[in-house]
Amino acid sequence: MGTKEINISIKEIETEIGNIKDLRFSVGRLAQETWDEPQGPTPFPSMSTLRNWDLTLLNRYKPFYLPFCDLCCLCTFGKCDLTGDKKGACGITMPGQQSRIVLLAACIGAATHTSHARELVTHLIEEFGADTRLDPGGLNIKVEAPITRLVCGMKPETLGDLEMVLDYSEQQITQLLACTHTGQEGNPVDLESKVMHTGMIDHLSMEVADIAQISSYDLPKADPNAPLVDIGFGSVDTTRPVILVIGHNVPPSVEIMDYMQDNELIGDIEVTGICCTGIDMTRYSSKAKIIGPISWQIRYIRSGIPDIIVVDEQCIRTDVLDEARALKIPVIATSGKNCLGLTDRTGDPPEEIIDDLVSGKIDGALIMNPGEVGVVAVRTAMQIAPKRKKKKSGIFLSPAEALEMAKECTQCRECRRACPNDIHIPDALKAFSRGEPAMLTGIYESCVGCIRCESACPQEIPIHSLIVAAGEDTLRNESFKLRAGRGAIQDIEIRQVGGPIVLGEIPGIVAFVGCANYPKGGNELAEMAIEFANRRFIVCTSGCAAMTIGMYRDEDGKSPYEVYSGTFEAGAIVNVGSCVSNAHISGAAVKIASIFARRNLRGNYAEIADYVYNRVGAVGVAWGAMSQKAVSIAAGFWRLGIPVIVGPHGTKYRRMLLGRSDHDEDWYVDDTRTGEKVYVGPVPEHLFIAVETKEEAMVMIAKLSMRPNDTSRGRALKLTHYIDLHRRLLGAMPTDIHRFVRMEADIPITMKEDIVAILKEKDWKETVIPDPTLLPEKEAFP
Amino acid sequence: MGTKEINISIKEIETEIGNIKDLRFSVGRLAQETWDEPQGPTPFPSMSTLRNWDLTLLNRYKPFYLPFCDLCCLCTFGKCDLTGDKKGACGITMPGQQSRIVLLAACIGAATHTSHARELVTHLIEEFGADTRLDPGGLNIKVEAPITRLVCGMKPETLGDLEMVLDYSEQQITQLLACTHTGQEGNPVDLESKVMHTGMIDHLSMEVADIAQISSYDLPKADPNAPLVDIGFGSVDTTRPVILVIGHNVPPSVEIMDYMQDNELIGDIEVTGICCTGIDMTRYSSKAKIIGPISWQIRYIRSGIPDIIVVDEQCIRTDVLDEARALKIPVIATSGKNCLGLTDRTGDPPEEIIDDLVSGKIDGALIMNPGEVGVVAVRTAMQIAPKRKKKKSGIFLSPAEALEMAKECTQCRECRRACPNDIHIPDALKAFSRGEPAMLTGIYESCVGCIRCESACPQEIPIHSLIVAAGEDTLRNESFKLRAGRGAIQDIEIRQVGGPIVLGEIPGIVAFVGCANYPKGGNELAEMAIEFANRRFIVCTSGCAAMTIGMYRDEDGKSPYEVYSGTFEAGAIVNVGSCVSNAHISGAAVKIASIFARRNLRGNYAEIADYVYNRVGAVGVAWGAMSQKAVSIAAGFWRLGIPVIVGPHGTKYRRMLLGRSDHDEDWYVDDTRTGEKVYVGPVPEHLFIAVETKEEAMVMIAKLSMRPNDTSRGRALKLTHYIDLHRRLLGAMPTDIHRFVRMEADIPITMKEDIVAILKEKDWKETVIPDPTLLPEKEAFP
Amino acid sequence: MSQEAWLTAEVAGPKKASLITKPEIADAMIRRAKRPIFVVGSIAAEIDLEEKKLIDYVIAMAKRYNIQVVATGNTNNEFLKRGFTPDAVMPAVDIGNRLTDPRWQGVDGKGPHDLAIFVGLPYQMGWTILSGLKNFAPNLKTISLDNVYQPNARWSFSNISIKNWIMNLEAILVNRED
Amino acid sequence: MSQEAWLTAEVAGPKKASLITKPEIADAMIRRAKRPIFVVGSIAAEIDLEEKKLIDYVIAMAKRYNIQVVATGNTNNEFLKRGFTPDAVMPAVDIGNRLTDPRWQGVDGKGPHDLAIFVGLPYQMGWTILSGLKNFAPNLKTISLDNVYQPNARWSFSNISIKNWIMNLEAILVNRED
Ligand code: SF4
Ligand code: SF4
Ligand code: SF4
Ligand code: SF4
Ligand code: SF4
Ligand code: SF4
Ligand code: SF4
Ligand code: SF4
Repeated sequence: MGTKEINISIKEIETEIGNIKDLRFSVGRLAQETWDEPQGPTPFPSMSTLRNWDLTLLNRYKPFYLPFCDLCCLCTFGKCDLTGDKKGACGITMPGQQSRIVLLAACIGAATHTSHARELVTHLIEEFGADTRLDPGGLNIKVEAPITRLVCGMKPETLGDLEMVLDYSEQQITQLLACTHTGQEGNPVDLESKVMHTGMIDHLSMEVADIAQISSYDLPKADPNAPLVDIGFGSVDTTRPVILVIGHNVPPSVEIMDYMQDNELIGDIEVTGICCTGIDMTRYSSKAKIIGPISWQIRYIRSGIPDIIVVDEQCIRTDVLDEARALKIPVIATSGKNCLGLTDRTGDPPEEIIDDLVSGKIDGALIMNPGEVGVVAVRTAMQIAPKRKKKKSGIFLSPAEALEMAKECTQCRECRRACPNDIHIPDALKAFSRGEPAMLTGIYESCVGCIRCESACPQEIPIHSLIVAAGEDTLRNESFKLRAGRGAIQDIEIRQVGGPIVLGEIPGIVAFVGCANYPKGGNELAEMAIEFANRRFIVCTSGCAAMTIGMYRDEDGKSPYEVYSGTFEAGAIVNVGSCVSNAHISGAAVKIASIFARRNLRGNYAEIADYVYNRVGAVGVAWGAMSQKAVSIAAGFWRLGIPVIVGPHGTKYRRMLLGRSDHDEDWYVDDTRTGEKVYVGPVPEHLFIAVETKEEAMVMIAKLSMRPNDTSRGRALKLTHYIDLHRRLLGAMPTDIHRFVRMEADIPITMKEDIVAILKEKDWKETVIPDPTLLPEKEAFP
Repeated sequence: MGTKEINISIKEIETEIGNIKDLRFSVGRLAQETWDEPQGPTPFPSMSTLRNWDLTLLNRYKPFYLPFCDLCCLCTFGKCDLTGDKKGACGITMPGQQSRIVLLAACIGAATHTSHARELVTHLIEEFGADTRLDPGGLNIKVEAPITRLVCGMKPETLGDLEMVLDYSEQQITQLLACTHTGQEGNPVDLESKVMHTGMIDHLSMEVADIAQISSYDLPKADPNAPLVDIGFGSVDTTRPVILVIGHNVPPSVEIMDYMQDNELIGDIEVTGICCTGIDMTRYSSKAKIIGPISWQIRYIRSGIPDIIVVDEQCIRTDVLDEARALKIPVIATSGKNCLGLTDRTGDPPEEIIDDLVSGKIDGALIMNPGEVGVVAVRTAMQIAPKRKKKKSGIFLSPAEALEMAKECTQCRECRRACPNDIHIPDALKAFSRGEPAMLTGIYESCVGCIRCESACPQEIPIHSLIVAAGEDTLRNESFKLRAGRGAIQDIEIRQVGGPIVLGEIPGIVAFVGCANYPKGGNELAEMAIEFANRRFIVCTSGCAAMTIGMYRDEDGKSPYEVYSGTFEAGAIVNVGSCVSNAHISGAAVKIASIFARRNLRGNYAEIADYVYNRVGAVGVAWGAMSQKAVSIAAGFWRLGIPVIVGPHGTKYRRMLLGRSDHDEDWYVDDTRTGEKVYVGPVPEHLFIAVETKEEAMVMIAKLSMRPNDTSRGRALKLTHYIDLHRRLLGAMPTDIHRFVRMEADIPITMKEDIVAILKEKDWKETVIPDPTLLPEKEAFP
Repeated sequence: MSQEAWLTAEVAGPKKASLITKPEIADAMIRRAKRPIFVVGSIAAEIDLEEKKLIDYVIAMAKRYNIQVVATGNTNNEFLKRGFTPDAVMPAVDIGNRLTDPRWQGVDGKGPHDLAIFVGLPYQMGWTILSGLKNFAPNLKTISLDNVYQPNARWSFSNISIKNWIMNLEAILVNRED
Repeated sequence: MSQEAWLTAEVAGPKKASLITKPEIADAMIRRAKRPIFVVGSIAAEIDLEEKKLIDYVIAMAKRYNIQVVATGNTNNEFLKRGFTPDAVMPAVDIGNRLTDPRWQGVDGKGPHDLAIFVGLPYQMGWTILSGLKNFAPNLKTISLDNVYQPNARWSFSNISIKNWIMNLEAILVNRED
């Protein structure tokens, strides 16, 4: 559909409510139905509409709860001790409570993306008009908004259409959040179903946000050859005035760049970004530079290089103002969602604000008009940079200073006990103060920059600054290339890979997404991405993960984006963009069902999810997942039947969704050809699992890419990867091969002998390859 | 405005986008502007629009944080230790974290009311049509929706109009919730401002919910003489089939009663309710009966009296299904928000569901169509009741059984250590097993029925059942009268009391609202209500508090509602209705500004709040506040400048908003007559305070009812109450009288001598009575 | 003796009260304080300690050690009944709030308090207010003299019996007589 | 020795591991167990205990006590390098999940395990999985043999030094030799 602003004025009209005179009205949204696909069974589903589908999944993947606290403290009946089979004062049990917390986190995540989308769409409509056509991929994309079509049963054509989608998202989030109130839903499985609904809404809102900004700002439109842009601390020319933007909502940054463009300042000023605003800036202009993911905030601010910091929303350290103040860097807050306690200067004459910032009269200002931010940020940076020159030269602790500080350490270990990664700081400091910096330098790689160690140190040693000083060479050398976020996947790409994927001949789609809470540094992530690209998986990435993958150099000094294709094809590494671009990854899975397999998309969620679950070997990996958004993003994948692997910190997400490969009865599907129930093995074995090491993750990715629909050729290929990785990384053949071999033809030829032996030992019996579905009521759908 | 469903069909029309042919469309919402009040400055405010007003309040009432945990566990960077000046991995500080948790709780609360309102309005529109006129008070009410007018700047006329309000609420809640995400707002004061915004939204949605149901179901329309209805366990005729409904959303209960009506079953079946659905049922039909507030759930279910339990949403124990199952009572869940894990039977033939329930084939069913619930609940109850007769006779533990169980007690004290009220259960059981039941009987009164004691008991003694057995006589005697919730306050009532209130001559409006987490039983609440009614305050009440006040008997055996007037006037006890009816209390304060003082209401929040704050001596008391809804309700009062007192459990709400009476500089207002700043004393001294005992609460109510605008006569009257209560309950004259006496005429004549002596000692100086405002920018408003 | 909260679920976190394992500890803290203050809640007058009430010990200590007393809730009444006039009558959260303000000059206006002794508040109210002080009054020492463990105080008894409690309170009084 | 979580903030709640104050405690538990199982994480092969690695102690114990071994993460590799074949290779959460299932017949299919000995998992992963077991595997006993306090195990060392740790591990091995 499309919408039009129409103003109508009628002298007299006959209507069913009578005769109306002198009627004037404006029709904000006039539906022009241009979509002939028949409406599916579940447009705009309520939170119980898809419950049966969720319960089907949850029956296979039962939550394994890992309570992160014995208590509940959500209301003032509490705290309540929920250990074992105790109940809270409201009657809730420990499983209920854990699922409720997951739901709460997912609601926060989905609200964050939805609210971001709302702020963005409202701004873009103000700026470009509600009629602005959505165009995420030019002629290459017909299915412009697969998730929206799937969930809402509508086909958005203009920015204005997106408002309706957001109305729906907001309504659903409000309902879902209500379920977390004391004395509402307490059934763990129903709560998990609501988590999945929240995830679906999250992907919907992400899609809205990204197609809105792609269309309005002309970001790369499904472009496999989006430009290579600079990433890394070392890519910044520190002699110029430097603007740092942090966050996720790009309009203020766009205005900064537009102001520079209009005033011919491009090239005179460095615009640098951290987190997704960084990514989205480089989609807007390849002149912008990315510093790194979330964990680079402290090290970059403390370097003193930025002359002004502009924050919008999400993933911004809440102490950014304190850190900036210490170095006299002014801060501009730009969103009502993150005011930092600053005085609202929106609408004040820019000159006045700039004077106040440059003179140091104020630490910062809240300016909620992006255009004004553009002027103020650029001009303040230009005025302030010369004054701050001196500060910039002394950006790191000198070796002598560092040594002196390290000597203050009493080896009390409070820092290590505060470090999320249990990093051996005291040992490193001891070695450092003995003149052996190597260990401290090594820590630079695995430190996530949270500065909890500093908070904990009774000696008030600026530990993180010491680490960064020890890692200074590494940091200064951080200069890489990242392929700017391409946005959606083209219909033609889908058409080309659809067959091979569904038949299993492209072994899988693996998406590395999410935050940078890495257990041992980001290289592990890059290594995994490379491994699977080499294995001719389609590797997708976004957000902090996309940055991290870029911050890696091979022997030739090249970053993965310089080596691998950006086309959605086997062996590629495809950066879709920022966090909200994740919707293009789920969208690609959905489009396979629709474009390649010609299933009806419209309002037809369960059938499509069933299709994706049984046929599309996609796996999400959120190696450094940390946030509530990560929860809702993951949940959106789960509901589509796409499993998600998280790093070791992921057990703190309160529960896993694990299959039981040893329960044969769990792994039957309906064969739509015969109507029979067929055992297909544990594919995919888990829906949500935290793994311990990179090696385990790689084996798990290979394993979870198997699907019931794999052809024998496809399955043999997937098994090859699985067995090969298992042997190489875990040192032995896996012991569960028999569960994945359905017929002899599934056996990889090169391993035939070994496997046949195993199958014998395990009493393996041949079965058939069905046309799989988990939807017994499938026939009820059109 | 009003809205009309209009279907228009036009052959050809000229519009600005060209010539359109054969246009057919339906206009769902056609604005008919019928309100000539000029639009104020802040219709549909965003979360930063009213920030300045919030900061003004928060500058007087700075948060005093009472962390309920040293940790934050909101994301998987954590847990983070935030004690002292430590920061979390995201940079957040302890104050930021506490405010963030308050915001999260408020969001849950507001989402709950909003989602309830949405479900209700959607249902009512389906049933009665979007054109249904809003009519909360017939001819007696012109300002039909004061909060909606104030906040949104619109005048809703039909059910359909309310959808727009809810769209706004949902959008705001989504934005607010997003602020709680890791790495968003971390400034404590900004977070508190967002809490207030959430509270405002909450009142808006509550108003929507209540005026929708009043209008559609013809609940009492601002009726001071709403009928007296039955409340209490003892009022149920247990020989009849008994239906129990629990929750807040009344449509399923309405359908139950309609079905009974249609089938001439009224009088044959008892329909009983717990929590707000109970209240709202009695507003619909005075034949329905209320059992009691939230804490009566376990005792009533365990009595075995209900033959079927119907739950809708909110304040429902999550173990209701387990408790019911133990007594073979079937349960019907009716809301997607609380499915209890039951199979969805919506749309199945009622006969089949009834058979399954009656035969015990299923424990319960999820039926999301209220009409179907009506049929199934009534007919199941009728069929099952005769079968369950026997069970009902043995409803309580016999003295012998109880004794035997009590003897199992090993005095380990785990029960007491689990009891939120630290009740001396082991001592009582020891006495009981020695044949002295008095102490255990005494506990019946103060037990909030949470059964945490039972969960904790290693001997698995059904402690709560023992307490109820010991209190059996009390329970059986619980039969009182409650005045059915009247809904809104009439314009004429406002007109009559407006002057006396604003001048201080009616000493105050005190609203007893909220849940039943009482520290020492409900009688304290009733006693307070009576005390202030006797002192000719206007006492308002709602929800669980309204029930509790009704469950009290004076010497003549009468409940307060039988003794005191239901008119909004001095000396009355006014039950407005259920929790959502709270909006009528804030609405009354707003209407005083608009109807009595003729201030413009429309989109004019800050001016009206400033008016209420400085002139309307209203105080909220949530003696048993426990839920997240209580947070958002309180926050809505705060933003209007109405202080809220909570019971001792209230310190668990993470922070207080306390004034500093000793900081003279905090208590200046602008005098709009002279433009001067005038010291007015600490009135009201606190915005949110937990007090320890009933006595302290009463003194605090009297104190917080003072306002800068009080005339001398009004102030003298208020001081009389304050001093009198202080002397009686705390044993001495208060020591801060000098802060409340502005001129000699303020001194109560009867206490003149004492007070003058005090004033002398304190170096008191006379000041003036200003026309007070906290809005320096006031002149900017129209 | 252990550092377990009296109400099982009221676990505080990493920062927990040290145990008053013998009366000398409390005694020494009070002795060392320059401007101690007693915060006395409503339960002080309810608790029987053999022939006395808790509040009687409070009065004896306040007199002997010359400690200023704030009566919260309606405790003032009980003090007055016993012929003792507290220095201030204030809601518990109000005194808590003021104690976090380093500029506040105390109930007598003569300077900030350096030690707050809590006794007789409802458990969770004491817990939460002490939490406020633990986090936001770095220069204030706090003791709980209730017979239950208050994790958020700087020093607290563990969950001890009434008998043991009386012994301790008596000892603190006796110590002082030396 | 105290019951403080190794990572300061990882406070569990009221239900906390008892301390293994002497090797005999661990020894006795293992001795009493009918079907013990070792869950060995990736860090076991990283930690130096003087001339040995932690994993070497695990292997010695597993052999001497006849305990089945599950290798999580990529620990299998390290076992194999040392000529020891674990009984199962499984993600840590997978074995955790199965241990909560009273019908699960163990890695060898011969019946439910009654004791799980955790060692060498990343701290928070061990913490959370042990939390799952604490709450949902009432019939399973758990021990952590890491040198840090794991509050969610049934039994755990407190935060002890490497030296002390070695002493304890050696003692457990020696005890068994009797
Ligand atoms: S759930 Fe979190 S905030 Fe609540 S008590 Fe546990 S650790 Fe503390
Ligand atoms: S929500 Fe339930 S379990 Fe949590 S604190 Fe409240 S009553 Fe206790
Ligand atoms: S800043 Fe780095 S070293 Fe310090 S606690 Fe955080 S991750 Fe550990
Ligand atoms: S906390 Fe500070 S003093 Fe203690 S070991 Fe770490 S760096 Fe050293
Ligand atoms: S939200 Fe912040 S303080 Fe809370 S756990 Fe995450 S990083 Fe730590
Ligand atoms: S049921 Fe009553 S006695 Fe038992 S813990 Fe709850 S309030 Fe205390
Ligand atoms: S928990 Fe049970 S056994 Fe222990 S004191 Fe209470 S009633 Fe007695
Ligand atoms: S007053 Fe509280 S407990 Fe009662 S129905 Fe309302 S929200 Fe629920």
